[in-house]
Amino acid sequence: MNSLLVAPAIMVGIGLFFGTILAIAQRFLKVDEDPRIEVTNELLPGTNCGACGQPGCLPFAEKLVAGTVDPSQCTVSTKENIEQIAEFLEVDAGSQEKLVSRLRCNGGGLQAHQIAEYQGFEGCRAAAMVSGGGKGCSWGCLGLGDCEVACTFDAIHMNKNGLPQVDTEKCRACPDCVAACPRDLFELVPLSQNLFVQCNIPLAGEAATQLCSVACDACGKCVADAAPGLIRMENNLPVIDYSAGGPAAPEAVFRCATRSIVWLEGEQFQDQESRKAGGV
Amino acid sequence: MKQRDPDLLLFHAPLLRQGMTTPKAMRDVLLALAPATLASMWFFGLSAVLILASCIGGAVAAEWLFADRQARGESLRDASCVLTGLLLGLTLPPGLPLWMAFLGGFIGIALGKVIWGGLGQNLFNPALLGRAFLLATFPIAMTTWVPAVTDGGFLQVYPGNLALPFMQVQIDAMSSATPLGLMKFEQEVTPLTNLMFGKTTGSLGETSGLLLLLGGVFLWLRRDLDWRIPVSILVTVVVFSAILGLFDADRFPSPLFSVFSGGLLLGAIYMATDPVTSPVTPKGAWIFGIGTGVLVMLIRVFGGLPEGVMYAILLMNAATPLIDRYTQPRVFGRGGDSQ
Amino acid sequence: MKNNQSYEEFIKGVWRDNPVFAQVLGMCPMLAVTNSAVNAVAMGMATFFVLVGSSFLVSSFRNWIPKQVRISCFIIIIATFVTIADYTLLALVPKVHKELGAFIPLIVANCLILGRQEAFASRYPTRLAVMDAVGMATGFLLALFSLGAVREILGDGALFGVKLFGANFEPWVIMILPPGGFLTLGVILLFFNWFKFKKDEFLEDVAEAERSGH
Amino acid sequence: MTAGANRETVTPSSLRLVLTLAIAGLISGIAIIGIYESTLPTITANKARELREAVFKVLPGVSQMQALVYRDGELVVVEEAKKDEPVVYGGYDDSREFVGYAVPAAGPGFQDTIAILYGYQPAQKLVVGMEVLESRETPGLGDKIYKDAEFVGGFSALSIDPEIVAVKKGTSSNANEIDAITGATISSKAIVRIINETHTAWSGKLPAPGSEPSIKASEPTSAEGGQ
Amino acid sequence: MRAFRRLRRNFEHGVHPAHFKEQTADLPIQRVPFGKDYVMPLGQHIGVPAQAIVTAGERVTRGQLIAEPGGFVSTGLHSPVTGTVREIGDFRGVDGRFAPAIAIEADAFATQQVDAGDGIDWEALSLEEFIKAVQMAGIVGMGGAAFPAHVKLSVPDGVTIRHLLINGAECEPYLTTDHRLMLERPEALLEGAEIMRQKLGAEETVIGIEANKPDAIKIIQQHIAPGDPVRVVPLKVKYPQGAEKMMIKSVFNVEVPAGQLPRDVGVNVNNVGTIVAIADYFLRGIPLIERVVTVAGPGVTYPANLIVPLGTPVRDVVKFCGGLKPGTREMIMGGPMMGRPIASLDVPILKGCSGVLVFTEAETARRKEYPCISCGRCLEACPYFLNPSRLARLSKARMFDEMKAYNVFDCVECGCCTFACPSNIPIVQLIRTAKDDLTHRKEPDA
Amino acid sequence: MDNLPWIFISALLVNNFVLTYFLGLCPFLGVSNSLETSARLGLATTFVMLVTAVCAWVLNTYVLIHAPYLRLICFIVVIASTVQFIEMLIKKLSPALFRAMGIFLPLITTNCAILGLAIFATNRGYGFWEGIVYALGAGIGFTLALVLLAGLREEAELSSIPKLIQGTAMNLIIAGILSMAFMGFAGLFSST
Ligand SMILES: Cc1cc2nc3c(=O)[nH]c(=O)nc-3n(C[C@H](O)[C@H](O)[C@H](O)COP(=O)(O)O)c2cc1C
Ligand SMILES: Cc1cc2nc3c(=O)[nH]c(=O)nc-3n(C[C@H](O)[C@H](O)[C@H](O)COP(=O)(O)O)c2cc1C
Ligand SMILES: Cc1cc2nc3c(=O)[nH]c(=O)nc-3n(C[C@H](O)[C@H](O)[C@H](O)COP(=O)(O)O)c2cc1C
Ligand SMILES: Cc1cc2nc3c(=O)[nH]c(=O)nc-3n(C[C@H](O)[C@H](O)[C@H](O)CO)c2cc1C
Ligand code: SF4
Ligand code: SF4
Ligand code: SF4
Ligand code: SF4
Ligand code: FES
Repeated sequence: MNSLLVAPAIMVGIGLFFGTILAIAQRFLKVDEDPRIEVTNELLPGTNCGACGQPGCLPFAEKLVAGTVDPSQCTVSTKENIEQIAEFLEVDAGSQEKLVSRLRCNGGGLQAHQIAEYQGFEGCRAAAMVSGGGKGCSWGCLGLGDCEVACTFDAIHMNKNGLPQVDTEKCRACPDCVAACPRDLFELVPLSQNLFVQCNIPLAGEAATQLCSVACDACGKCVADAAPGLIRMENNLPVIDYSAGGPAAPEAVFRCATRSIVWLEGEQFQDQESRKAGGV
Repeated sequence: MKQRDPDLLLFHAPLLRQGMTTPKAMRDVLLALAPATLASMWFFGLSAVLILASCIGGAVAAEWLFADRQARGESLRDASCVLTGLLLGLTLPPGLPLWMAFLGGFIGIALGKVIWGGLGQNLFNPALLGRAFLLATFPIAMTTWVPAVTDGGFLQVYPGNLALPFMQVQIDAMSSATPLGLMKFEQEVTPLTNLMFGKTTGSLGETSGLLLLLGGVFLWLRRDLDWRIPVSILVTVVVFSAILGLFDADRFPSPLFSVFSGGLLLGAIYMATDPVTSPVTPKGAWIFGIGTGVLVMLIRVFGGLPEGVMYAILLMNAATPLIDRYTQPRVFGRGGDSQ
Repeated sequence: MKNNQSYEEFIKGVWRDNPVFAQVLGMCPMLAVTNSAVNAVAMGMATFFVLVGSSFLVSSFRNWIPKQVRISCFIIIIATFVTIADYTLLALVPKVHKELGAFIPLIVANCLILGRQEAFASRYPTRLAVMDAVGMATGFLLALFSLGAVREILGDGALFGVKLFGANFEPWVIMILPPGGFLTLGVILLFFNWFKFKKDEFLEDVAEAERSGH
Repeated sequence: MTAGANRETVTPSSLRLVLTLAIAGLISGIAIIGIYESTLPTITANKARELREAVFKVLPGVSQMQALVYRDGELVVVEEAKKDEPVVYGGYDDSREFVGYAVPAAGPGFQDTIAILYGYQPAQKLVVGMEVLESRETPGLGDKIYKDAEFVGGFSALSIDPEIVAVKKGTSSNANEIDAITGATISSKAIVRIINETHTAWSGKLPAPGSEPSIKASEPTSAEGGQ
Repeated sequence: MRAFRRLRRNFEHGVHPAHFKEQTADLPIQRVPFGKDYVMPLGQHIGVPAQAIVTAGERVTRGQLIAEPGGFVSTGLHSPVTGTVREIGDFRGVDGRFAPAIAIEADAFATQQVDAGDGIDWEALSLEEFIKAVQMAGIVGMGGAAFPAHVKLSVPDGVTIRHLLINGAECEPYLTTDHRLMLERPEALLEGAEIMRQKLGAEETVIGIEANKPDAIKIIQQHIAPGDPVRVVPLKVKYPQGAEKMMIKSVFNVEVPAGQLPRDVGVNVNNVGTIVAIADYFLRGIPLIERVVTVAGPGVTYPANLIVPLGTPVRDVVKFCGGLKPGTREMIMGGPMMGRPIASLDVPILKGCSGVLVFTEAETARRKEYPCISCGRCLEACPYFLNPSRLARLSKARMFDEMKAYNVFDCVECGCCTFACPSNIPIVQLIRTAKDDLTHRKEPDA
Repeated sequence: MDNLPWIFISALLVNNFVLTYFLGLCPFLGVSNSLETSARLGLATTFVMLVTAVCAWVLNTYVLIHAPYLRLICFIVVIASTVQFIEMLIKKLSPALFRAMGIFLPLITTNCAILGLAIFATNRGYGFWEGIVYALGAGIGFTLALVLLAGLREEAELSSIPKLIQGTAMNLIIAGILSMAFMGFAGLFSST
């Protein structure tokens, strides 16, 4: 029956022994490190995407704790997460408008002419290597979906017209697609800015429309119809500058025959035209 | 506009090709195996035909079944799954139930190829994977060997072949041991000439060493295989047995016995050389070959199994990514080895 | 309302967040002891007992245990339950205990159990914690059972030792060997994925139909 | 994932930590002791029964047994063998006559260590029974060493003078030869080797036939700690 | 082993494509008649584009400077014809993209004659003046890379050029421009070489010619005066014998270290055409306004070696050669191994274009792609000892950064790997894609 | 009885902890996505195993003979504390070593390969040196399996594995194949 005593004795002994050793160790072997960094890091999404401008989540966490960046600079986190971090670090979440990625091209397979047949690896950058992939407009979307592959958040899907459709809900404005596109067609714009130019051709008039039926022919009607200063022509393309004029109104796009300038609410290419194209 | 321009094709240079294509390489290997295949039919009669057909059937069935709907049949055209089936068949015992042979082919392709994404993506040799699966699943049937047909003629079929699916084999009364089994468990040496010309018990394709060598020479002439691999395997095996022979020539197999017995030639020439699952780099090929040779001898001499070629190759397949990574060739104009 | 939530916790563990199929936790006992259905179920029940018991305790004492030593305390609690299970099995079903061998004590290291304490039991009220544990443990038990059943049926032609296919069935020995464990679980997970994929596809189709309906 | 945000930030004193652990240990120790004490009798009884059954199986005709160890140059009867101390079991018939030893033995098999118990009759230098206690040999092949009645039966009167030899199936002719199992030669040979090796190890330590220790208690001894 | 290699006088690996040179090897160089429209892209060479110094509507004469170098790695541009500047704007170039160019409408009645003058007293020029002159003359490497020739002449301090290596390998199948130049203008070649050699201060001139051009080797050897520091080295026929680092290995048995230039081992490599252009400018005063182009391939009615004014649309060149045969599927600027397919017949002939090749269905049909089976043929082909198979797989998986560890930037895109690949993997394209991604990837602003 | 070389080979190849005993699968499946991490984790595990073997021997010899029923709880507590202590020590003494290996230590301590080692070694009645050799074999075997799997997984990343099977399912199947290949080692050095 002595085991009735032995067991608890051993247990308590071990508990005390190691508790003490660890307590001592804690005191003498402790390496100073702000514990908040680790906690913050765990609160971050851990995708290490670099959207925040830091090389990864841990460095961002370090900077957060140091107070040199705002939690909201992590565009990938959900709002709740950001608030949680802000609360934990007792800082202001900072406010950053939701950005989404928009495509400066509207010339899908049905509108932009193909001048030669491309054969080879199915990728935009790869196709661009071979005489521009055979697309007449050498500024437009090649439609082979490098961006679709690049997007970590599954926000891009090629629509049936061969253009990348960005899901505004899923897009976290990580700049993966911007970096991936060999034609440099993506732009991160605030979701609240509805006016958008979806063409990238610097040619004017017939030279442009000959290559793509929805090319901006630089007619200048949008400039005329918008509030003064809001839109100006640069390199044969309209440039919208919210700081220079305003307010933006949908009227600016009404007379654009090619829908090169559009008033967007939600996703791009939601209009009937591409829907129909999808059905073909 | 003037005369209409042709629709030009844009294809990245270079635009010329050497002429060899992957399906052609597969067909070459099939051709190289033809003599050994015919010999297996000579030795084992109709049973050999049935087993090979079942394996190929299983392999083709899996390839077809799991292909994309639109690409169905497309991947059959390169003949690589036929080759897998044939090679698997050649490694099976002649008395194996046909349903097991079919299953082996099916599993080999399904587990060894399809799930990896198809031709060229797999990291383990599909034929050997199929065999390893069979051996682990039906160890008794897979280690029951029957002697070559003596009388009975070509039309004879081993009763074991005809076992019902999922049912047990009635073990052949006339089962006998392979040269390696005899060596390992009875210390009995089979004469070398029998090993070379095929008068031995064993799996379908391994009995005739010389025909296998012949096919190997053909493949080497066609530049379809990396000669470093078979050469290094065989040399390693010879050296290993020679060294063992120095200790106790009676207990350990002689070098020539080691080379010509079991599946070594079949494995070294046709299976270890499977380009997909062996290293691409020349240095890697040497390491792969030496590793395989050492493992073969280790398992044969010190292991529990009489034959180790299959396991040796599979184990080296597993190490191939590592070998490849650490044997990158020296780049032109760079002194030391890169990486 | 409250009942509803408990039910949620329960069903979550059984299916949606199944510890094995969805979370890939507790793989070691999962594979090691599932070469027969009996062993699988015995292991599942032992795990059930340990998980539910320790969740109850941890959740009850969650406000007393200082954060710094919580892991150590959890481990002590779990280990106690495991020891109890170990001796009980040894006394009641020595045959099964022999088969399960060292894997009963290894329940202590089952990531599932410690994980549940850390993630759930130490934060939620006892009632929810127990429901969660019951759900998770049931999910684990079901997973163990399905794997054990497949392996025993193919590997031995039997279920719970009862021969299913008659005496002449050729057993698939690999199924009771280690590789069979890995392969079977891999294939089961494949089906799980396939099922999820089909479901997602279906949901997407529905969403698509709705969108174009507008 | 730790939702660290609402965790306490004040560090409790080391003393509290140590005490918490100690209390947890205390409670757990008591609980374990409880279960241990309450299951111990059943467990011990189970083990003893198992051992007895095994011993009776490998030594036909035996109805009583006792544990024997080799201490200070002679085989002595013990209640309980010390750890790391090789033990054999003496078997006696109804008339308290010595019948033979049941010897536990173990060694590497095809997969892993095989543990067996074999019955040995010193008078005729015969192995009279063999039982596999533990093995992980391949189902269908290696497991025949305990499933194959013919093989197990082969050990019922096998001369171990000078040692047992495993031969190919159907070729055993001498008293010290046993048929190996086809397809499981390695496991069969492993059993034979284990017996031979253990026999050699014990041979100098067993007393001359006839002078074996006589049975002490009429109750069978407990085998606690023997294995 | 080392000594054995030394004896071989060759580089390792490489491939042996069929030559296909019979079509044009014996055809003397002809001149294409002048047409109407000419387009001179401002960026015809590697480096910074030139800057136009003419405006729309301005009249220009043949040989007149119409654009100035836009920087050091840039050259002048001269009007290929006498006529009127029609427009300065974006035109489609060989790479399929639109780029700034000067469009000139040729004068229908001009003689288009340039007077071969006395040239320039090059011996009197200081090195700087000489380099400036080469730059203004618009001379770029005619071997394909179109690297401004004067840049190669500007040797930094501490580097001495000991050998001038003239690249007459012409290892690309089909092409015969260098071959014909060597046959028809050996004097010009040797004169140009002498100018270059003296200006570089090199000890000797070595002319490397593949052994399948014995006539060229013979003619040049005949023209070398005894005692001249010039020698001709016949080289084994093997692609890419003409790649400069390969040729240096073959001729001098020296490996140019990766990331370094031929000058770092004391060699200056120039194409035959470049040397002739030097001679033409300094001895006859003609800047680079035209070049020799081989028009060949199964789709051309009359293959030919042509002198083509720069800026001539491919359409005109093809028309002169009898037009395209039916079934034409593919047109390439340059050789079949490294050339660029073109998307339109309207693109102009540029300074770096040595050939226009036309392929038909028969050639394009057999490029069906199979998965890589890791056969290792590409490794055995790559003269740079890279691992093309791995590079291609990584690129397909878009793991571009990992490719740096496999020395992706050492690849010269010679195409040996793809040529050898039984699975027809577009390896070079995949490698170029990765290089492009790594160098041009738009990084988000931090 | 069991001799040291056989114990080593057995733990290393024939009865590889991961591939035939299914121990330590969590890190095996979780961390094997990168070769470098795997190698480091493997080394760290080997180290912890050695420590465990020593601890287990000490406990078995001096403590548990008095109270065998406390085996489990003692093992886990003692091993966990010892490793934690060593972790702190390394962190203090050599930050470089800590970064290379130390970060894995807490991860390893709670995995079942460690506890399994202690329990198996005890069940088999291994003495001090046998325990050390067993731990060494098991640790190196674990590392070997982990590194092989990591190599295979990194390579498989370049394969076009169907979406359905990517992830754990594929890892398990690769592990299964690996385990099948390791069956070739069965009986190694046990028959001769
Ligand atoms: C998967 C597999 C498992 C095996 N398991 C055992 C085993 O547990 N015990 C054994 O002795 N032989 C086993 N063997 C068979 C041996 O490797 C060897 O073939 C056999 O012992 C030779 O015996 P034989 O000469 O009597 O046919 C196994 C073979 C395989 C392929
Ligand atoms: C700053 C600079 C200096 C160069 N100097 C030399 C040189 O001295 N000799 C030379 O052959 N090439 C020189 N080059 C040119 C490169 O070698 C060039 O890539 C090469 O001539 C093109 O040849 P390829 O057709 O083989 O690519 C120089 C390039 C640069 C950027
Ligand atoms: C693969 C490859 C093949 C080449 N083949 C030739 C060739 O056949 N003839 C040639 O003059 N230059 C060839 N070059 C270009 C040379 O490397 C080198 O750039 C040129 O000879 C330098 O002379 P340039 O600047 O006058 O053109 C080749 C380059 C590469 C990369
Ligand atoms: C020389 C050579 C050997 C081959 N050996 C095998 C083999 O042993 N097993 C196999 O399944 N396929 C073999 N193949 C075919 C092919 O590579 C195999 O189906 C791929 O592994 C499937 O991805 C071989 C092909 C060649 C060219
Ligand atoms: S890749 Fe583009 S579309 Fe996808 S989340 Fe990032 S910014 Fe948005
Ligand atoms: S947007 Fe850019 S990357 Fe995306 S499909 Fe178009 S060209 Fe390709
Ligand atoms: S030659 Fe082609 S198939 Fe062969 S390894 Fe290279 S890329 Fe792969
Ligand atoms: S293209 Fe690049 S990788 Fe291919 S052979 Fe040439 S140098 Fe090597
Ligand atoms: S359950 Fe074994 S390591 Fe997690």
